[in-house]
Amino acid sequence: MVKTNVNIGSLKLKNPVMTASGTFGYGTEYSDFIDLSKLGGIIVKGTTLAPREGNPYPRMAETPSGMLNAVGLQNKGVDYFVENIYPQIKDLDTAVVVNVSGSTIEDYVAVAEKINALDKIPAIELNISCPNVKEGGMAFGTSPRSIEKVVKAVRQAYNKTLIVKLSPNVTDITEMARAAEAEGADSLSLINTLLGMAIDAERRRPILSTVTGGLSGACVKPVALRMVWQVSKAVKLPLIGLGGIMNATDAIEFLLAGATAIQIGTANFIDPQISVKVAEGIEEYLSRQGCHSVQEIIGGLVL
Amino acid sequence: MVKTNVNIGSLKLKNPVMTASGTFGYGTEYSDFIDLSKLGGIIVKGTTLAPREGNPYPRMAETPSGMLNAVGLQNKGVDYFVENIYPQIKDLDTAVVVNVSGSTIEDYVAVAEKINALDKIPAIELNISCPNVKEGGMAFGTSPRSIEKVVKAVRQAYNKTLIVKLSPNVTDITEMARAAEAEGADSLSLINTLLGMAIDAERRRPILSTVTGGLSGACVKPVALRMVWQVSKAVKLPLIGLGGIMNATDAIEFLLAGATAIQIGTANFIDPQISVKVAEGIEEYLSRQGCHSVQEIIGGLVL
Amino acid sequence: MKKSLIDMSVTANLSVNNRSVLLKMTPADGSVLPECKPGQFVEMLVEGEPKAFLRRPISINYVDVEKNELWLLIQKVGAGTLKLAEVKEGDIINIIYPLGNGFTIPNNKEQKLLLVGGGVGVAPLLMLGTELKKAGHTPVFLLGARTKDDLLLLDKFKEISEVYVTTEDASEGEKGFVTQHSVLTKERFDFIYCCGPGPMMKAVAQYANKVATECEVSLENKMACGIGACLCCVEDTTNGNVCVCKEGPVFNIKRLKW
Amino acid sequence: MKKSLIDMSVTANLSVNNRSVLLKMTPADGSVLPECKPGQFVEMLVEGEPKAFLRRPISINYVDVEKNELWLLIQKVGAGTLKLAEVKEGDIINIIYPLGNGFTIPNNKEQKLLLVGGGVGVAPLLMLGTELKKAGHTPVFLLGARTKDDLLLLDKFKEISEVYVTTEDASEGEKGFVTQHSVLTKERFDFIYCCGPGPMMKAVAQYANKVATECEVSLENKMACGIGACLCCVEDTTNGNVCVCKEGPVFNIKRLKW
Repeated sequence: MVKTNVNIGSLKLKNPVMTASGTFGYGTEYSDFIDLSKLGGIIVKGTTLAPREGNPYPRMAETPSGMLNAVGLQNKGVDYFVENIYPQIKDLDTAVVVNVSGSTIEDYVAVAEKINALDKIPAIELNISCPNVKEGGMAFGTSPRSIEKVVKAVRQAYNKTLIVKLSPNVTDITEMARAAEAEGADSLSLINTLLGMAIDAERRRPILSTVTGGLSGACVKPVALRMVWQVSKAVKLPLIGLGGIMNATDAIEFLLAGATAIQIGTANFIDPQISVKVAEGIEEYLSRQGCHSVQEIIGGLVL
Repeated sequence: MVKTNVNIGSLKLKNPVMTASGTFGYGTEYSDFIDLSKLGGIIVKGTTLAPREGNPYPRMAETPSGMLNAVGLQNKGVDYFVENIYPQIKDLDTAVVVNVSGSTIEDYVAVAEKINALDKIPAIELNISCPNVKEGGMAFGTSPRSIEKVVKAVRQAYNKTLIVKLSPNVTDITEMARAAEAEGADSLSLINTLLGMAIDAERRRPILSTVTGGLSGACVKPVALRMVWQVSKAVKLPLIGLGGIMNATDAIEFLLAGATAIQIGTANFIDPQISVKVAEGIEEYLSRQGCHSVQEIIGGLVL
Repeated sequence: MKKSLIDMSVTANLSVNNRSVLLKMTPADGSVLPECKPGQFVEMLVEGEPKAFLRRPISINYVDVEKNELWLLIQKVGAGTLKLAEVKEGDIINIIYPLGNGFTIPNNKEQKLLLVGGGVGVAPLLMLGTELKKAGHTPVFLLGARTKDDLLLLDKFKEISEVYVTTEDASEGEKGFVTQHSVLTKERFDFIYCCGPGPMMKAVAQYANKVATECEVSLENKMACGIGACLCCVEDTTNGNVCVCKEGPVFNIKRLKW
Repeated sequence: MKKSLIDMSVTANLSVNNRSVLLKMTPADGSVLPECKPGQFVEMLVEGEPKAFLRRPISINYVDVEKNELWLLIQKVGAGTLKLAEVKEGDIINIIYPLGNGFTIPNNKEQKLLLVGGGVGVAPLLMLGTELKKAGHTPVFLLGARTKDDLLLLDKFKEISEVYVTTEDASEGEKGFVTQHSVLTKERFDFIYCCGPGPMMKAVAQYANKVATECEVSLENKMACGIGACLCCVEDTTNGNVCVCKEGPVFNIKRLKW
């Protein structure tokens, strides 16, 4: 019997597989396909202080081994979440983490405070890396100074596990990681989407209403793996790796590179059962390799 | 009859299709497959002051819709180029551009001076963005200050068309573009490879000898297109777009986004005739769309 | 209605015209097809096509309950559908279904119902017409296409009920667009269902609004997940942006901002 | 030798064992195959397999000049070769060939030549043995595999000349690795050719060095372009890093730093 449980700060996961914010709704969208209790955790949709309509259609473009999205944090706001969504998901037998998004530090703090009051939410993921909103989001995540400010403010308002989600659209991601670590983040998740663009050559127009959008899917895995590896050498925090994980082998690569847990994002759209399949696949790998615990492969890359 | 010629500063190309440095040898490797005179230009292999052995094997990993390489500027040095390669390629009926690489400003300048003396080389591409060498390369290309220094120095030593090749591994590529423009670059080519990594999960080892390498191929196109579009709005210089161009439609997307010419890189490995097919495909598109000249679509994205 | 991820075994791939095929398939595990409503769709996995990263949403054309067969009408519009149209009898295709809401079946059997389809948009109308007839209605079809050859499954529609036709080149039925067909000036309908290209649906919605007829249209916004998770396929409605895959694809035009 | 990019029409796909097939193909345009040397290879385009972005380098197994057929022995080791092994008679495969240098054919017909192959590495030795015999030599084969079932094309090798065999499980020939075969202690060879897994080739090279025999090995470094442009497949030789695709794949072991 292989031990698959991992800890992200004080957040305990039964296995390293989580689902990425914005790709898994509130979990309930997937309950027809999988037993949610087989997941380490679920990161629910990006939640902001006020409701948001998001960006206009079209919001999606298919790209080689990936896709661009420009959803722009469409959500009904934190109060709606607390009143209407939380009661539906609070008793799920898996760690339910809320992705907290915003445009100002005050927004982030206000949302974090409201989520802090929810007993069954053991952690938040601070989204300072959304490329699809005009204000805030990625702007916060591309400078160490602004990361310090927002993490410091949210840290004061939130006393459970604080995960900071990093943007890959930076020159040196280790600088950003260190800034978040210095201000008290418990964990870092990386990477958010790469900023990209798609054009319809025949119509001579951008495909997305916002012109640019966030690139995800198998295509970004090499960049994501590299950043996880770099950050794992730069900070002591447990990392949650994501970016192009399509199967168990991909997930194991992230664990070897230094991630303590991983998130499945875009792959959920192609196979709604993939998250559970990845959890099973990791266990099979560990058995095959004679490991007694997933801990043995975390950061286990042999140079 | 559609006009396909474009100018990059004083460099005249018969059509916008060039081949990217490091993917096309010295052109002669492809002469069995295509008529090189049908190309706008060829950017030959990265050339350094002293000969370089490059990185150890393995240097390549296949990734979803792309590949990582870690060649590390293997070349026989500029003197060998001048004496042995130049005589073989100087009379090719296409623009032959030399990619100039280095570890120090003095190196770049020394190579640029030697190439400046070659009558039949109308331009150089300054490679300040190679991710695969320990010193120099990408380090120069990720800070506006160092870009200014190296471009300024080379500009003084080189009086023909100076193209600066930008790294995508930066937070804000427009800053880098403006720095190169300010110091007298005639053109910018973008993007070089994205820094990535690949792992062999079964062996728990990195696939590349250098652990990280440069990602290229179809997978990077959305990022490359976005950067070309951003830079086209930030500077007045003619741009040369590259990154994941696999066919004529891809090339046209770069032209629409604001590139005056494009480079075919990794696609040469899959189809050694692709560069000429892309040139033909652009012409077909222009005819079909009722254009008289390729100029009509450069930067022609309709927002 | 529980959604399933299931392997289907292709029982037939019938050429409809040179750009379309009709695929028939049955659950590979021998299970009985779930209840599907007309207007619902499936998300088909495309294997072996590097250009198709995501699934392809395809309308349910018909459910043959007796043979336990699902019919999907595939028009070859890109690399993904081209690949799907190549499958052979016995091949396995993975699908997610049934997705979306489906068309409304009215209670009042006296209502005059018009089913308007254009191009491959006729697909869901075959099942809708069949179900309406089964429910005691007398649906009438109005189908439009560029040419006679582009009128898909015309014979099957004629088996169900009366069919009016327009073609742009007059090669079949009246010349012009569906909204120009004379039946619209001669008769008044109580409910119009429409599926087809965007401009056609907008023209039909405009007509329906003008004559104050109830009207449902089936939208084809580009989507990724098909189950309301990614929020990519949104339509701007009177309730704001809603997922076409979940709250649609069928919308009463009163909800749309057309 | 001019390299070509050409569409080949598959004339046969023969199962060799459950992990390998022998593909026979001829130029789709009816042109005559170019002269190919034993040890050269082709770069095969893999279509319809999202996991294979690059071409796959495959040794030339044999050229049937009479039938104008190229033979390629494909072992299914990954997504790309798995897909290639699925092709059917009449399918078109795009290849680039002939690539690389090839083995040396000695002038002295008195020399005793040993051709050592392991696993799918036996592929180029079929053509090499045939050509050596044609040139008046008497090549001897020493072929190793894990089990009898992994000995590929054994009958064809026996048609050419004497064949010594080792298997790790003793299911055919002597038990053990090729370098443990008794023929090596009984006989001395003047030239050894070797193609197989890395460790095997290194062991053979070590043996050749020990007994001071000329030895050529065919390397299988991972490559992208196959034509000396990308510089990915380099081997560290006495002349520094050189492209296996261009200066190899066949190297005299004196050039290698093994």
